[in-house]
Amino acid sequence: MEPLASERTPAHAGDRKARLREDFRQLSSENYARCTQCGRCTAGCPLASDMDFPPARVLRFLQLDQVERAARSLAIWFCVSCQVCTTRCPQEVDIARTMDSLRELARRHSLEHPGSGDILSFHRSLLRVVRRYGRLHEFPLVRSYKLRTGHFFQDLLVAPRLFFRGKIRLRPRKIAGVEAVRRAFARSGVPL
Amino acid sequence: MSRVGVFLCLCGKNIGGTVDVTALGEAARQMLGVAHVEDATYLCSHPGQEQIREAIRTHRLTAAVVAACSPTMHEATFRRAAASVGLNPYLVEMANVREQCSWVHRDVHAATAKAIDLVRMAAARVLRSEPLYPLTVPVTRRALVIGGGIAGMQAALDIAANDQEVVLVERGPSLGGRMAQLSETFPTLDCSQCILTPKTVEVAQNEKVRLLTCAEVESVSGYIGNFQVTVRLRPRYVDAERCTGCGQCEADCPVGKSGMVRSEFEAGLPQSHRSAIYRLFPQAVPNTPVLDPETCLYFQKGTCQVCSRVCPTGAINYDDQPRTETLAVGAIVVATGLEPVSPGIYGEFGGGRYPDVITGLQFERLLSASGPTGGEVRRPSDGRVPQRVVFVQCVGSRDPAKRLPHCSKVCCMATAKHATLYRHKVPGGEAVVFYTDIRSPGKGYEEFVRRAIEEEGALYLRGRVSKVYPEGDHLKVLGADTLSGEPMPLTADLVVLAMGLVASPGARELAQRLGASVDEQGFFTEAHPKLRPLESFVPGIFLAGACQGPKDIPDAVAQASGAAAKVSALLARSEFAREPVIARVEERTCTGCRACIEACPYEAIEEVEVATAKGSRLVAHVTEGKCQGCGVCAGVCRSHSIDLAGFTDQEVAAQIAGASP
Amino acid sequence: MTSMAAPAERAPATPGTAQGFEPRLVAFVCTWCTYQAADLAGTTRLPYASNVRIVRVPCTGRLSAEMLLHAFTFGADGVLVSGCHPNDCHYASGNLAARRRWIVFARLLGFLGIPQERVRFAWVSASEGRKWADLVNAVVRDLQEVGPFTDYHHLQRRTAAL
Amino acid sequence: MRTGYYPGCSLQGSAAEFDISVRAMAEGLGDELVEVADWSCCGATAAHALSRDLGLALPARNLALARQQGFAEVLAPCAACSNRLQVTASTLAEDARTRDRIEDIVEMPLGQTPRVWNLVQYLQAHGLDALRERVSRPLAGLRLACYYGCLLLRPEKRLGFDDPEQPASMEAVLQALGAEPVEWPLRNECCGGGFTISKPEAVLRLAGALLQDACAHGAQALVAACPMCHANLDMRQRAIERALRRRLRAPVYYLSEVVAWALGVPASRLALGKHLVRTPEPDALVAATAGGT
Repeated sequence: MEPLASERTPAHAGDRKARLREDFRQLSSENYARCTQCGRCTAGCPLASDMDFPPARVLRFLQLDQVERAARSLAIWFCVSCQVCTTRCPQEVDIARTMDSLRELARRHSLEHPGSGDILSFHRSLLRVVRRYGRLHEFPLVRSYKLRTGHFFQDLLVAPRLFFRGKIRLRPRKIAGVEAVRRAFARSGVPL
Repeated sequence: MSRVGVFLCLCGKNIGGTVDVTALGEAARQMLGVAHVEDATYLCSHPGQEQIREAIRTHRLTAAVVAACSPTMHEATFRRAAASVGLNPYLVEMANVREQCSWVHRDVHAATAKAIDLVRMAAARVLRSEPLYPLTVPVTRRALVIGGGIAGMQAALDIAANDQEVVLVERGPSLGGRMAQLSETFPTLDCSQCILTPKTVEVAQNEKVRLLTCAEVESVSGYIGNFQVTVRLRPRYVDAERCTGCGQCEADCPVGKSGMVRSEFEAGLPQSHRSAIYRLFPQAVPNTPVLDPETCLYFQKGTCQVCSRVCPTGAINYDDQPRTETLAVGAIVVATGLEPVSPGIYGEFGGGRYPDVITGLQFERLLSASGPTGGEVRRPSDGRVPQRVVFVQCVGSRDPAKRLPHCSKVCCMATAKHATLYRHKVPGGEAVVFYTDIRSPGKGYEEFVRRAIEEEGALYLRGRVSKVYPEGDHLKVLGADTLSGEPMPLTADLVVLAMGLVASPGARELAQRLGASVDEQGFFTEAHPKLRPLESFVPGIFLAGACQGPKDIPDAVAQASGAAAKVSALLARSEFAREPVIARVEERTCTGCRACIEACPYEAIEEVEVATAKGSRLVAHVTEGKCQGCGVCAGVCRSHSIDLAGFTDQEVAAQIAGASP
Repeated sequence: MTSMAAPAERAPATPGTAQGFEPRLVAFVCTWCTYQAADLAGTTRLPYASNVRIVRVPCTGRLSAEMLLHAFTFGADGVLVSGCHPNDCHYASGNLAARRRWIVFARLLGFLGIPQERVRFAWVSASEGRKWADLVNAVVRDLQEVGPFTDYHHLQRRTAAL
Repeated sequence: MRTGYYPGCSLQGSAAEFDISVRAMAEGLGDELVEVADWSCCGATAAHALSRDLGLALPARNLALARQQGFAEVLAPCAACSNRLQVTASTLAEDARTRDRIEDIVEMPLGQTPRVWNLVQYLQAHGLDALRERVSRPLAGLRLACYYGCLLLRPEKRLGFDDPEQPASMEAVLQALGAEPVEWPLRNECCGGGFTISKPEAVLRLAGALLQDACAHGAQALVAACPMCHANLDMRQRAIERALRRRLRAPVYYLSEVVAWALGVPASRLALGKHLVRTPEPDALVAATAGGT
């Protein structure tokens, strides 16, 4: 059980929790006290039924200052960024952005929920391809994704149809400014 | 030689906690003309006031500065205290070191420094002040009540009960307001019409009450005790004297037969329609129908005239013209009520787009025995009896994103009532309520809600709804149950939106005409949120019912009676004393340039002839009764010949000078 | 939060001290709208810059050019005039009368060598406590940019008795 | 009129037909699309999901490039791209501290950014009346379901494009083409977006519901403006049919395809054949249903 904000001990170097909180505050400037737990985000979320905690519950964790619990949830990975929650939140809390912030936090402190595997691998594969070529190419993307996840037989039926319709290029080209793109990746400090 | 006393209030910790009162006292002692300084924990308390009286006596003070809260709070208190020991109340000046210092500044040094300046400003000002004596003005012993809903009617009847004349102005064609549209009332479930109609009749029959319907306040001038109100009366096109209320015109009107026009009284339910000449409801008071030229075939197409042909008494008058009437009244009660937010601002619910998504008010009409379905709950789309009704609360309430942050107060109870009545009428039906929090303070209210849940079997789910949309001939409701933490998508036959409540249309404009102020939702601002909830900022203008904020019937009635009592107290006297803050002319220097006359918003200044060595000349002259003390005249006078008592050039100048150490 | 952005709540330093200059702001407000708004800011405990000194008048229409000049001669670095919103004037049209006068008055200011950015006109209604707090903070911040105003201090003696 | 063109990665690959039809459409409108030289990926859904800064930096680089190359307006037909570019532009505009940080990351000035258009905004800029006049093959009698999905509409505050709850801008375009847009409530709901590959079961559920709702409201085909949506509705449609045990065979046009076709662009230049669900020329569709299949 994490302490409430009021009970929190002052942060010192060794205090992992405090570092986590600090990092999160840096990533998200939302005021979670605004959330009334009305559940409208949960009600409209297309993926809520697949999540371990509904969006409103994730916000509740943040209100209770249980940042780590929120970052360890599967919910943040199943968020597809459709923005319905943010659009309909009566209290104007940017829930979708919060999910982004929590994912980034989870990555930094390697708190990713084990169930995030496929989705995270896909994001990472995609970004790795972009870092390599400057643009996204589906062939290397799918190849790298399959290698990461071992889903070798997924879409075996679709793939050839895509190919014969000229939707998959086998020989991706790099853009001229690829180096600049790579530096941007480096500076953004996103672990891939 | 003036001797100013400075009194410092700590207001418990409210001031003492942030302002270093000792340092403040030290500084005050050094100030020009200050003869005595003392402090107290609560100056406004009895001992506190006694302390002031005592000091004025023993130190022979000629003026006083009270450093405490806002003058709006206690200026009157301290001035009374001073007056009681013979010090002219207008020689008491307040320094607002609480609202405008200790409560808004956290740094002790900054707050103290500011407090010192504020006291110095007040002391400098009061040195230039002179004694003033209250003026008395005559009172017109007649009241105006704006709005013929339950609050307006109650206020009118209570004032009349004190043998005082009342003019009741209603915008619509008849009395009753929102309450007339309700089916039953919580928590007792007695029929709204049944308890309302006797009151409407009472109003109509009371000879102290003059009822003006189809009437709106066009302009207001004057001041407390002496308002001139111009009322605009829309043509009714039916002669009330001749009309017997037989209803023949209404019955034969082709527009009514065509069913083209939906009835506003039925909250625009598709099943409802009205004639072009109509009464809001059968028991309407007055019972004279009104003709609506917007929908009347004769006015639109020049043909028809059926109503005038069938009228047995020839009461129909197509040439009826709008009139205006000016009333002299001593006091005004605003009782303009509220209206539900339009469902249109929530596209995700499709209210007004999908026929079976209706508002709470529409559901009231479906439940009402006098409603379009005769009290049977049938859905607008296909007339089927809904087997599951989903009630959605907080639509247009507690929603900062839609600039509607306030709680509408009555929806929780109204929804519990709707669920209960639905279960009574459709025993097999399911009532599901999505709520944010159940707010049921009030006598028997919580018990009523519990009954709805425990005995009537309404299923209450704590969560707001994200979206409502048609699926087949049902509706899909995307809700959530935050207590189990699960999304809760439901299928429903009928969805009822508990729309939030805002001030009735035109409230803002009316407030402007009255010189009163309203908040973001258009609700009238009371003179003090706690201590003067029945009064507007404008002396002589009182507030009754939901025009001041969402209210249920008992609250509206209670506030109406309260406002009425205040009006009666005011009208009880033929004269009343008012603040002597008015403009004064120095005739010797007045050049008669007329600048003040042009500037005065109240036409309170006129030219008069004064004798001079060589004949006579024209100078400005102030009519005390009309002057409201705004001081615009003093602002424009180039020769400083007209000044405002209580806010003289000298006083203000001194106060400004006092701001610098 | 507003208070964060607010200028340091230190006692107004003597104008002219380059570092952490705390301007003196004299605010002329009408008793019906802006004074009530300032009270509301208080009752809702909205912190704001302590540099402001309020002079209450029944209506901004009451003010004359002299009063504003007077404020400058007595050490104000800036002047704020705030009344009811147009059409909400407690005295029907006093605030508009004032507004009209300021148009003329603005030119006079220039003529007297008072930079216009030192005088600010605003409309704050009784329900706008937050707006009042933000307004004061904004004006004080602007004045800190503009710096102290000393040109008129020598007039102090002469105009002392107006 | 010379407009900057940001095709985005999908249009170079799996959504090639989108690219083809957009170019054909612009030509039909007498507009010149000039590809932003050396554009890079906007990071789509992945970048902002893992890194706030990268999620802004990747679009920012392209905004800066477009600016350098003197484009005042840039068309990004892919809803995901236009969304990320617009969100980034507005974020940089209102938050100076973030802008400075991102400038350091992309090594380019971001003070001024070009106006980014999604496909519908681009057509609106041309004027729907102008469009109506150029129509040579009206889509008369064609009942189409416009699918907005998420990225065209949300976040509303940053995109400020259309009413996110009851959008109507695509319908207006189709009406200009003479078609009969059907009103269907799920047109602004999510299809599963970027989960096409990483969480297919969710896509089947969500996209399945959409296809059924559209058909239930009498649509003969859907119209989309997003390659991700198209992938979920078209590429995944067979899987959806299997999951639902129901035959849908609902063609999913790109908005640009129907516009181009109505403007008279020959079908041979539209690559409708690249869709996985057999997608006839619009008039054939009308004939087919008129024939009562």
